[in-house]
Amino acid sequence: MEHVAHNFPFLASALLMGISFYIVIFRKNLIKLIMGIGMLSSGVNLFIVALGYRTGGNAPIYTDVPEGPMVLSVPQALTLTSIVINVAVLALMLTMVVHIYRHTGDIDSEKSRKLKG
Amino acid sequence: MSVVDYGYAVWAPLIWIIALVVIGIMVLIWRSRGQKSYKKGTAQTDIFLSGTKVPSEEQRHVKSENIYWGFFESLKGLYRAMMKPHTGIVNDYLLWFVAILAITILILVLAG
Amino acid sequence: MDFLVTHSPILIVALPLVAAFAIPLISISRAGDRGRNIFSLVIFGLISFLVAILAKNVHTVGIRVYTFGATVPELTLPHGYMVPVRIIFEVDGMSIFMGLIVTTVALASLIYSLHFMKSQTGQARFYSLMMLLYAAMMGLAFTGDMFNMFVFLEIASIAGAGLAAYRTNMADAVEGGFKYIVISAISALLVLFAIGILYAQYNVLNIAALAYYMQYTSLDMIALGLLAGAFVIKLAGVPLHMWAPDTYTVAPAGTTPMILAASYTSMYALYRVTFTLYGGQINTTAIGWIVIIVGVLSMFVGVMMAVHQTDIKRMMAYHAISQGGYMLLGVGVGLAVLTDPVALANYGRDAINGGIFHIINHVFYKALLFMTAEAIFFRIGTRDTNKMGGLARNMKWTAAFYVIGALAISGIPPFNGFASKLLIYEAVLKFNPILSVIAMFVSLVTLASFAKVFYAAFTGPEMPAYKEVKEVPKSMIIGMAILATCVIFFGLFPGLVVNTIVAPATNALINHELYINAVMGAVP
Amino acid sequence: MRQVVGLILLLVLVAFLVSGMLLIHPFGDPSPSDMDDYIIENAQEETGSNSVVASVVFDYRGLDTLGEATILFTAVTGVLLLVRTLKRKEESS
Amino acid sequence: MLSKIVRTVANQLILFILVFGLYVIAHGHLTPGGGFQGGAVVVSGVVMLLVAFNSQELKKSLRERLLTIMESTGALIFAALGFAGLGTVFFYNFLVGSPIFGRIPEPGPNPGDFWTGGFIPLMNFAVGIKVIAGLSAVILAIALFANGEEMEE
Repeated sequence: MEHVAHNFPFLASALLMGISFYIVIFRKNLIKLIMGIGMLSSGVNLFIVALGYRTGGNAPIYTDVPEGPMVLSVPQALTLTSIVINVAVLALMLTMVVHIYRHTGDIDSEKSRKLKG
Repeated sequence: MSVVDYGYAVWAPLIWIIALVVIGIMVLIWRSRGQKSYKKGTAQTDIFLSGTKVPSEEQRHVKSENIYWGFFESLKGLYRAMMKPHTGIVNDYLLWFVAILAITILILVLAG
Repeated sequence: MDFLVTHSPILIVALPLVAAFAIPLISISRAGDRGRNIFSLVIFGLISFLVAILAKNVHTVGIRVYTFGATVPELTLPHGYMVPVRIIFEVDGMSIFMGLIVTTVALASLIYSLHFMKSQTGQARFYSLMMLLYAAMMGLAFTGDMFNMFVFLEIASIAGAGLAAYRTNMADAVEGGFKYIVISAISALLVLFAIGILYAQYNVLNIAALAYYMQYTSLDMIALGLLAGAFVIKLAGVPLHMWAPDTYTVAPAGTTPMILAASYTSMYALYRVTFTLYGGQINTTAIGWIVIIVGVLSMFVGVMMAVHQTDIKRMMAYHAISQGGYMLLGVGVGLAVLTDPVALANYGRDAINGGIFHIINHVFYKALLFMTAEAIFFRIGTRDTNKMGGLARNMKWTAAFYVIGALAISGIPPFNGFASKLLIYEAVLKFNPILSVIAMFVSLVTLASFAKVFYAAFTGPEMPAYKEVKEVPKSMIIGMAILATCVIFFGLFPGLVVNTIVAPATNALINHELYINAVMGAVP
Repeated sequence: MRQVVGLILLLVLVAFLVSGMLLIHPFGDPSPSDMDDYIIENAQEETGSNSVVASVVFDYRGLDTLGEATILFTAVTGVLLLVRTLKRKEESS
Repeated sequence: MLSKIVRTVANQLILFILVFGLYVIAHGHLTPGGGFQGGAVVVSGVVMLLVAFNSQELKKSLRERLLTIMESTGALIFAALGFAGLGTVFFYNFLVGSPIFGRIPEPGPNPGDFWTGGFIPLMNFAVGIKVIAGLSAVILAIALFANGEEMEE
C-alpha cells in the first residue's frame, strides 16, 4: 500500500495513458483523436519528468541555489525535447485534418474514409 | 564469387544461365522444324466463333478484375473473413495495436 | 582523407540536415530550382562517397564509435566512471548495411523525382523533406543511444507523413498521410515510455550500457513488449499492417521507396533491440516465436490481399507486407535458436543471412516496381488496372523494368529474389518444414498476381485512349535503371554480396558482446 | 462485440502498465543515478554553464537538440507544404 | 479584427512580451529557460496579435519569405556551431576558455556570470530565432488556411 503512496505520480501517468488509449480507440472524431494523442504524450512526459525527482531537491541550476540535493537533470532535458516533438506532430496532424474536412466535409474517421480493403 | 555455398546446398546463377541458354537453343531448333505453310494475317489465323461476329480487339481484352475469377469464387469465404478487419478506420488500427501490445506483454511475462 | 574517415559517421548524418536547411534559401535565391537540383545531386554524391569510405572502414577495422562532444571520438566513458554520459554513434556491420540500402534507394529516388516534380508547386519543401527523411534514416541506423533513436524515428515519421500527403488536391492522399502520422506518433510515444522504464532502472540511455547492465526484470519484459509492438507496427507486420497500403498507395513517386526504406529501418531497430539490447540476457525463444508468427501471418495475409487488389500501387504495397514476412521469418528462426549454439551453427546463421539479404533485395526490386507503377500513373493518370491495357507498346522501358521487378519478387532465378528466398527456404526447412512450405506457396501466389497485372496493364490490344502515350522522361528511366542494375547484379553474384556485406551484418547481430565492448570496454 | 474485446485488452494493457509502475524505484529517491551525478558534479567545469539542464540539452545531448530543432523544421516545412498554393496546376488527379 | 481598445493594448503589450522573450533566450545558460522557451514566449505575443488583428493584417507584416529565411538561418547557425567543433569532435564545446562566453564560473552556487557557457548562449540564440520564425509561420499558415486564404508562394 505504501508503494501506491510512494509511486503516485507514476500511477497517475499510467492511468493518463490508459484514458488516452480509450479516447484514441473509441472516439471517431478526428479532433478528439488528436486530443487523445496529446494526452498520451502528456502522460509519458509526466512519467519521465517524475523519474528524476529527489525529495527536497532544488532545480539543477547553480545560480544562487540554496544548499541541498539537486534533482536529476537528464529527464528534464528529455521532457523538453519530447514536448517540442509533440507540438510539431500535433501541428502537422491538425493541418491534415483541416484538409480532410475540406475534401470530405466531415471529420468523422468513418464517414471521411476513402481508402479501404 | 558468384556461388552461394550453404554447406549443404549450392546455388550458382551463372551455371543456371548457361543451362537456360542451351535449353533455349534446343527449343529454337525444334521450333524451326515446324510447319512451313503457316502464314500470319491469312484466314488461317482468324478467330472463328461459329459464324457469329467477332468482337473488336478492345472488347476482347480481359479486364484485371475478371482474371482468376474462379480462384476468388472458390475462396469467397476466406476473402469475406479477411476483408472484415480491413475497415480503413484509423481507430480500428489503433485497437489492433493495443490488442497486440497486450497479448505480446502477456506472452513475454508468462514465458518469463 | 584521414579526417573524412574519422568523422564520416556524423558527416553522413549532418550533411543532409544542413542541405535540408539550406534548400529553401537556395530555391528562393537567384539560383532557383535548377541550382537547387544540382545542389541536391552534389550533396548526395558526396554522401555516397562518404558511405562507401565508412563501409570499407567498418568492414576492415570493425565497429566504429563516435562520441559527441568528447575530446576524442573514441572516449566513450568519462574517466573513472562506468556510464557513458554523452551521445554515442556506434556503427557496426548491420548499421552500415542499412546505410548502404538507404543511400542507394535515396539516390535513385532523387534522380527519379527530378523530372517527376517539374511543374509542381512547393518543390523546395519537397526536396527539403526528402533530405530530412534520408538523414533521419541514416541517424536511426547509426545511433547507439535509445533516446536519440526515438528522436530520429520521429523525424522520419513526420517527414514521411508530409511527403505522403504531398498531393493535397486528392482526398485519399491526405488521408494516407494522416493515418501514417497517427500510427507513427503513438508508436513513438510508446517507445519513449519504454525508454523511460529502462532509464528508471539503469539510469543510462546508451544501448550498449543498457545491455551491459540488463537484468531482465519484469519491468524489462513490459519494456520489451512495448518496443517490439511499436517497431512491428512501424514495419507493417500483420495484423498491424493496415496503414501501409493506404500510405504507400498515395505517396508520390520518388518518396514511396523512401517510406518503404524507413519502415525497414524500424525493422533494423527491432533487430537491434531484440538481438543486442536483450539478446544477452533472455532465452529468446518466446520473442523469436512471436516474430516468426508475425512473419508467417504477414506473408500469407499480405499476398492473399494483394491478389485481390485492382489498384496497382495498393497491390504492390500488400506485396511489400508479404515480403517483409520473409525477412521476419528468416530472422525470427535465427532469434528462436539464438541460445542454442548447435542449431545456430547448423541453420540459424543461414536463416538470419537469408532474412537480412532479403531486406536489400526486396527494397531494391520493390522500389523499382513502385517507380514503374508511378511511371504509368505519370502518363495515363490512373492507378486502376481495369482501365489499363496495351501499355507495353508505347512504354517499352517501363514494361521491361516491370518484368525484371516482377520476376525478382516472385523468386524466379537468376534474379536476386531467388537467392535470398532459397536461403530462407533451406534454413527454415530444417527448423520447421511447414513454415518453408507456406513460404514457397506464398512465392507462387506472388508470381500469379504479378502475371495478372502484367497481362492486364501491359499486354493486350492498344487502347484507343492511350494511343499517344509516350515513354517517361530520361531522369525517371535513369532512376529505374539504377535499381534494375542492382537487381540483376545481386542476382548474378549473390555469393559476393553475402560474403561482403550480409555476413558482417549477421555477425554483428549474433555477437552482441562486440557491440557492448566497443562502448563499455571490458568483457561483461 | 468489437468494443467489448477491445475494452478487455485495453484493461489488460493498463493493468500491466500500472503494475509496472509499482515496481519502479520509490518516487523521490532515484537509484542508481551515476550518470546524473556525474553531470551535476562536472557540468560547470566542462561546459561553464550554471544551468545544468542547459548544459545537458546543448552539450552532453547536443545531438538530441539538433534533432529536436530538425523536427520543428520538418513540421514547419510539412505544414507549409500542405497549405501551399496549387495555382501552378499539378498532375491530373 | 477586434475592437480598437484591444488592438491598442495589444500594440503596446507586444513590446514587453518581445523583451521578456529575448531575456529568457539570452539568460538560458544562467536561469531556467532557453531558446525554445523564450521563442515560445515571443510566439505567444504573435498569437495575441493574430487574435487582436485578423490574419490578413498580420500577413502584411510577417511575410512567408522572411519567416523562411529566418528559420533556415537559425537552423544553419545551430548546425554550424556543431560543425565548428569538428577540429576535435562534432559538438565539442570549443568556446570554453575563449574570450567570448569563455569564462568558467567558480564551482558550486554562485551569482552567475553572463559571459560563461561556451557556445550554449549562441545556440540558445540560434534556436530562439528558429523557433520564433517556425512557430509563427505554422500559426499564421494554419490561420490563413482555415479562412480559405493562402500565403504567397
